[in-house]
Amino acid sequence: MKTARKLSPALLAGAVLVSLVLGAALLSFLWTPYDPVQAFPADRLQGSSTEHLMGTDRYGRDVFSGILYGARITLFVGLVAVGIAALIGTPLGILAGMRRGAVEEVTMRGADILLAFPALLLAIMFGAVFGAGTTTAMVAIGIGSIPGFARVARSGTLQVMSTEYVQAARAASQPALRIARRHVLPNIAGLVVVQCSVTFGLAVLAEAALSFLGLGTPPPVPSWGRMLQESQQFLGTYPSLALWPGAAIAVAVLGFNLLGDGLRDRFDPKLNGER
Amino acid sequence: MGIRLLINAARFVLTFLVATVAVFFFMRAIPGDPAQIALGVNATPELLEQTRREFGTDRPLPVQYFDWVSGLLRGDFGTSYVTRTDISPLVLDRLQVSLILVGLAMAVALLIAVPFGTLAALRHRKPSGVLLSGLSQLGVAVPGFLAAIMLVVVFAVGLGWFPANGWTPPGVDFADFLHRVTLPVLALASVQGAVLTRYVRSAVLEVMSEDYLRTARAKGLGKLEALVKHGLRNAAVPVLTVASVQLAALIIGAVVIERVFVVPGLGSMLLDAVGNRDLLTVQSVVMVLVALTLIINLLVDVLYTIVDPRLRKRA
Amino acid sequence: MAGPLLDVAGLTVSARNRVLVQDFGLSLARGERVGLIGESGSGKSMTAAALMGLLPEGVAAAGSVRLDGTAHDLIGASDRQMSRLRGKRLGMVFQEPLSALNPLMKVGRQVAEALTRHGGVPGRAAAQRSVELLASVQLPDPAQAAQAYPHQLSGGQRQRVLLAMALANDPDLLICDEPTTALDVSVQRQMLALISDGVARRGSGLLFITHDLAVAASICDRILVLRGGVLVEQGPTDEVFSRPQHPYTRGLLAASDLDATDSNGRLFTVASAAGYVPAGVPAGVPAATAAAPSVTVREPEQGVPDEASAEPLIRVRNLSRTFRRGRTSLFRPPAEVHALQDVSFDVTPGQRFGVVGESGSGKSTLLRILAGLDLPTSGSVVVAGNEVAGSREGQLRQLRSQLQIVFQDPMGSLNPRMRVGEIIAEPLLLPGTPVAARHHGARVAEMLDAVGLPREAAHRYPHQFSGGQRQRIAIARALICEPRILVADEPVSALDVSVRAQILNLLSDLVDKYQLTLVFVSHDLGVVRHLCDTVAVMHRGRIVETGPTGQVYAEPRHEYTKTLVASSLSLHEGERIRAGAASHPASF
Amino acid sequence: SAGSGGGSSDAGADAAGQDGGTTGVVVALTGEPANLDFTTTAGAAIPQALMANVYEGLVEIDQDGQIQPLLAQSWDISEDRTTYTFTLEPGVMFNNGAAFTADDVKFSLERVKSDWVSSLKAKMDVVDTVTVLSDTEVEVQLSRPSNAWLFDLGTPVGAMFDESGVADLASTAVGTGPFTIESWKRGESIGFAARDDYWGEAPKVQTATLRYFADAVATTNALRSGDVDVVYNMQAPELLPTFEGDDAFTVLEGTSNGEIVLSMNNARAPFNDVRVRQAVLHAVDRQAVLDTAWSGYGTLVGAPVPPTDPYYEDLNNTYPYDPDKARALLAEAGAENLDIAFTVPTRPYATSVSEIVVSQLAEVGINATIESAEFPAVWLDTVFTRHDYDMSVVLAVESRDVLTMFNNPDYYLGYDNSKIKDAAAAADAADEAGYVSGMQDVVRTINDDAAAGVLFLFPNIVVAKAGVTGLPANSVTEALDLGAVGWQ
Ligand SMILES: Nc1ncnc2c1ncn2[C@@H]1O[C@H](COP(=O)(O)OP(=O)(O)OP(=O)(O)O)[C@@H](O)[C@H]1O
Ligand SMILES: Nc1ncnc2c1ncn2[C@@H]1O[C@H](COP(=O)(O)OP(=O)(O)OP(=O)(O)O)[C@@H](O)[C@H]1O
Ligand SMILES: [Mg+2]
Ligand SMILES: [Mg+2]
Repeated sequence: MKTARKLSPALLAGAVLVSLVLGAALLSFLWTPYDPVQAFPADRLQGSSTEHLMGTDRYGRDVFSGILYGARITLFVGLVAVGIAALIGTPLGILAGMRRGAVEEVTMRGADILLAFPALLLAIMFGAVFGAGTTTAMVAIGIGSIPGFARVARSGTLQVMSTEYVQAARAASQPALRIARRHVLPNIAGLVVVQCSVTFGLAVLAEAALSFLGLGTPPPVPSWGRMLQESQQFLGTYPSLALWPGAAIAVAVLGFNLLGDGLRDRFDPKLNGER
Repeated sequence: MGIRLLINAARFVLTFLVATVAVFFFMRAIPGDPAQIALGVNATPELLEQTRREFGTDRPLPVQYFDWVSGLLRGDFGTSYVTRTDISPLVLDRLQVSLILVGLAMAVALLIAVPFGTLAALRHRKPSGVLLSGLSQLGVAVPGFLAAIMLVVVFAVGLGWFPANGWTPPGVDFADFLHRVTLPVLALASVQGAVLTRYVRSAVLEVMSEDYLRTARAKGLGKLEALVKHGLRNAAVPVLTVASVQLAALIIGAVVIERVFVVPGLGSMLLDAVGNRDLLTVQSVVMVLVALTLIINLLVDVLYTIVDPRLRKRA
Repeated sequence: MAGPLLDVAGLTVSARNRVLVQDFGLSLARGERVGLIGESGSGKSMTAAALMGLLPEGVAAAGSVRLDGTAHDLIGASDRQMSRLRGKRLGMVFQEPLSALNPLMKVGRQVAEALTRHGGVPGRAAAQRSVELLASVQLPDPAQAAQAYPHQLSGGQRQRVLLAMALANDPDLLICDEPTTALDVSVQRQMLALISDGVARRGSGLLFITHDLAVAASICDRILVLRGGVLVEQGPTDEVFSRPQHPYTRGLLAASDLDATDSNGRLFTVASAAGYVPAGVPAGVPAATAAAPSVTVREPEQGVPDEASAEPLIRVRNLSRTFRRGRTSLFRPPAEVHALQDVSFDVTPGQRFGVVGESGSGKSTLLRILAGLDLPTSGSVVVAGNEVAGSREGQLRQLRSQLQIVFQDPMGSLNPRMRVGEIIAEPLLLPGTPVAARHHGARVAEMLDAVGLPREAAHRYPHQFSGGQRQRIAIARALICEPRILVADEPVSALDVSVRAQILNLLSDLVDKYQLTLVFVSHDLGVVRHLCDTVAVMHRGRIVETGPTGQVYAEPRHEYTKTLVASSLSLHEGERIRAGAASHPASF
Repeated sequence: SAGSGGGSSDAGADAAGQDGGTTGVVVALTGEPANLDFTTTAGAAIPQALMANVYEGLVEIDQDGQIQPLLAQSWDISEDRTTYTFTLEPGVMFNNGAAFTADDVKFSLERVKSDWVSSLKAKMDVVDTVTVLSDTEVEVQLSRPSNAWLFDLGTPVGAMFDESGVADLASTAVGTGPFTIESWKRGESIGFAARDDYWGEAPKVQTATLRYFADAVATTNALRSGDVDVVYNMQAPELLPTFEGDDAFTVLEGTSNGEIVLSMNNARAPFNDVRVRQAVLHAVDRQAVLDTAWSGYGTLVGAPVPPTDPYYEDLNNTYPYDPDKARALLAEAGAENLDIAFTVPTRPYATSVSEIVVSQLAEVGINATIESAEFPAVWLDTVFTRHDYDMSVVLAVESRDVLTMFNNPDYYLGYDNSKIKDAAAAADAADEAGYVSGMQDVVRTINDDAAAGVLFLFPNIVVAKAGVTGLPANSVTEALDLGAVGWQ
């Protein structure tokens, strides 16, 4: 039973990768090899060396320090955006799927409008009202990702609601909230988890794109997305500039995806036979 | 039947109108004066005044709104501040391009995602399955523009098999269209396919241990075959949902790909229009998107009940 | 070459940390019909699944299974090799018909697939043939039924679809896992005849799993008794049933006798069977005649509800429910199924209202409407003072807090992601239940005891249980909060006789203690007779007869009731039938 | 395939790339014209495409910044430098078949005042009257002498229009230039076809196509894959090293008019103190900025005057990189540990520049916080219109724009022009020599006041297939003159 559950390799790998990112973020509060912001033009565009583990960028800044520091921003952006989207979108979707009729109509059409609404406009609007910056960008991204969650949650809910175990619960007069929590949510959790991990990756990259439009993390604060974006032009000459932030993003996204997969599979009792 | 249609149409129009209000006032709330941008640096107050009058942005907001909406309902999107021409043909041209691009890409993405996701689920314990899902995760982790640039570098610059960029409408020269559309479609599809793969895997895992698959196998179907013939349809609803969300989001979201491959799609049009505060154009594009999204999602809701007859509402 | 058709030796099935079946052996000749009986959860289904190579994930088999004409051992054969046998030479009817059908594929296609699969039949012919097959399993209007999705069919109809599927290719070995649990007695008889006919005609082998000893007696030449995963007894049917060697077998026989009670007036279970004295030993005694005494035992208690009958707890008037099935063609209107037509009856508090009837006659539909899960097309249903028809979810709340339902399909009604303990405890979460949160665990354990499940079952998930065990989980959930009304749809159909007796005893206790009002659907006339004071007989969506149980059984008035009572099987009768298998009585 | 131009059919270009026998050229650009009407729409994209190719002026500015005759064969300037008499080329036709005459000159010059919606129109304010003397002679009376005016005639305000061709300027262009617009695919390309009735030297190619790209990487990819022949005004110098060593390509590094201006709000603290501004200029290592932000391509200039301007002089040494001096100046001004906001428009050059500048300012104790401002919308609003900024950076592309920037206290720089106002007017009215020396004085004054920093002059980088000839390396006005472009 509860003893000695075997961790799935995906879960384990995911946990390791995510803790790597988390570790980097935490470490950056205490220590980075160099100031991640300060430019040293004389040292620009160096390859990896003992001095600069990952080399330096066009400003002569230490890429490794940037990666450490950027972990903070990346984690922050990804988690908050996903958090906003999932915490608002999923309940709305479940609500729409459970209460069909007017409630469904209003939430889903609202979601449709929001879905059609380019996140860029949201970001500009938020930037105008609250001032551009990391927080604004991730709130805009988060809100922009709500419809995805709502639709995914709703479709899952519709299917769950047609099962007999939900009917049994309804027949037993279980309140809707409890049905949502105990029956619907666990059974759509797999999809929601995947949606979270996918959204995480998209959010990190969207933040970079917004930064480029002046709507995200302002320079010189390093965020992985922006480091990657800025190295675009150096792909032909200094590919390693893109490599490191690219790899960092991949590690984070991969980590959260693996973690998501692992959790998903773990919460699927049928997959694991007896535990 | 007739009444149902009417109700649906009414819902559609109502939603659409709500969206017009949202979009209109949203666009007025964001900073930036179209006249100022049209004139650029060195604008003078008099010129600004004159330009605003010309654009009609000096009128009270309700007047502007009703003017716009009444035009919209007549199918007249207004005149762009930037191009100084009718917006409708411009938007429709771009829309056509985007729909072709995104539609093809989604089709290819599904062609990638369904088999790969199914295999990844089927072999979720085996190394090959883990590899497959790992690959799809990498696909999610690779930013679209990087994928696009890689494709260009390898297949256009390196091997010279395809042009690096550009667009030909299929009606003009179909062979050239195919030639040019391949790389952007692949770039979009590889990322979207990777994303979809994850959902397919999850959805297939969900149905994999269902009893009816055992029944199918008892009839003599192989494991994979049973999954394909009986499991996929049961897994289809969430995948359909995600694909529809992606489709709606991509019509604009393909902008990165559009830029790399210089495809004149709706996304880059919107981006430019927003940059120029070409308000009427932005509003028109967004309304086209709203209409599209509504249509897509209504269709998907209908598809749900076709895929899963249990979801039919009781009359 | 005249070896047995199937030779199983040393078959062991184990889950990660438990052995489910141990050292099972069986040699089955062509034309032989072997019955596998045993306690619920004893490993019958697992054995069958192991033979088919279709064990669930996390469960593995060892040993050897040889099928005549196949070079390789079926254990350890590749999926490829097995899929060539399955459906063609090995046919199987699964235990739970409701979850065994693909919910998104029309049943006709599902049957046709079995035909086309092995190459023999081209698509069009297969569609044709599948309708014939559906007709052969007595589905009404088979052409239309072929166009129905599984959820549009009744439990018994789905079970017959599965049977049609298994029979499609005339397999050499037919494995039937409780193939008639959802069938009324008359259809059951026909299906059994169909199965044994086929076996006789083609000289194929039959492995027949059942908890119904009468059924086993009527169809099997040889009986294997499984208990706790171990074969405890086997031998020719007559011998096993007349001179059972193992105490467990003896217990089973005792428990199957619903006419016999122990000193406390309760049904025998395997545990209490020591005191059982078989009534009128071997053959020749028609069981139905012995109905009177048990009904009279109940007579005094029946008086109480009758007095209060001025205020019926459930009042159904002119209830109709019409379903539409998908169109068969674009041009014809969708077919209508009149699942309920003009049904009226009253149930008074404390009454035990039995519903019997033909498979597909609308029993489940009726219960769903009573529970407010489905809305009638017309008519009125008042339950505990609440009008069900046309009321909204919120208004149903009060009704439902007094009512619990047990569905016909136990698997589907259990949330696959909740542990059994949570599932059973769920009704306790409702406000107004007397049990404090910290006692939930204890209460769950109590209920598990009461339905004969081990306490550790609380920590496992539904899919890790056998069909009968799941059914008991559903019952435990329904009973844990001592509802005022219990609406139960075939709640004991998958239970072996001993456990069934235990459950029936439990229900009787609750009726006595809490004045539980019971609406109880069963195809098993014996069970209804034992438990219910009133019975309604349903036929084609109508109640054709109602009245006190004893009276209806003793003097059936309607033609259908007569057929029903006449087709009811008892153990001894079953043996008689098998003896004259060639000339079975066609019941209609 | 000749004549179809555009993105869809580069067959001519491809063939050209291979054997040099050649009828067309495809040029990649970034920044597409929104419409074809530069009389009402700002920005360099429209004149870049149309000036010199479709529209021509009386004069043109050559690659060295000199004024050369174009539609005017010659001109006389009166003693008081207020009356210009132009003698026009005879036999010039607009591409709509109309003849180009002195009437068109009058029409065009007067139309600037009446119909143009652009502050550029102010450049024609000095024109008093335009008198047609004959079909080929026209006299322009200025209200005061102006050296700048003749130069301006070589820029878009001097473009010659046909009276019957201005009805739909946004989508049709009627001019006297060597090309006509053959096709225009919005969002993609403009295709030109050479005119066979062109009055001057015929272009070397039959067709020329301008293809528009969203970013620089895409342009170079297109060049490498053979889709385009030339990348003009390449915006990603980081990509150049891969072309420079490659025989298949030629790289031209010309100059442009584009100065990267580090603007400081002269009108408010702390930059209303000249010492603080000077400190900033000393604190910024412009060579390092050029190296990091633009890979070392570009020209260091000390003031907003490109070397192609007649009054250019090397002022690079006024504010050498000297952090100590900067700190001293700040201390003197009492502005140690300064906190300022650095409003950076969302353009790649601005972002790159700002990151290094911030770092350098930090060294001398100026703590600049970058605030991104969406360009153009937000930047125009906050910085340009409302002057609500401390420091900003922007590329000023107009030619000869010193006075536009500094001779107007209401301009966003907020520079108090009392010291230069008269000198500037005098210089404009003086003869050519006086103009040069007068302007030099003005520029020096501005420079001494450290009114703004000019970080570097944008390069005009052109990368082309090896066989392409006649490409204008310098971008002196906005125009991209395709008239001489051809194949070896
Ligand atoms: N997936 C599983 N993992 C672990 N144990 C299981 C699993 N499925 C069933 N079991 C256990 O295996 C035992 C045998 O189950 P099986 O289904 O063979 O019983 P059965 O004899 O068919 O009973 P019934 O008559 O109730 O259907 C039961 O105790 C059950 O709890
Ligand atoms: N959703 C539905 N759509 C169409 N027809 C339906 C639907 N549900 C049930 N039916 C039909 O209604 C009739 C009554 O079904 P019901 O399930 O009530 O039968 P039942 O008496 O419970 O039978 P069984 O004993 O076999 O379970 C059947 O003929 C069935 O095919
Ligand atoms: Mg079983
Ligand atoms: Mg039923």
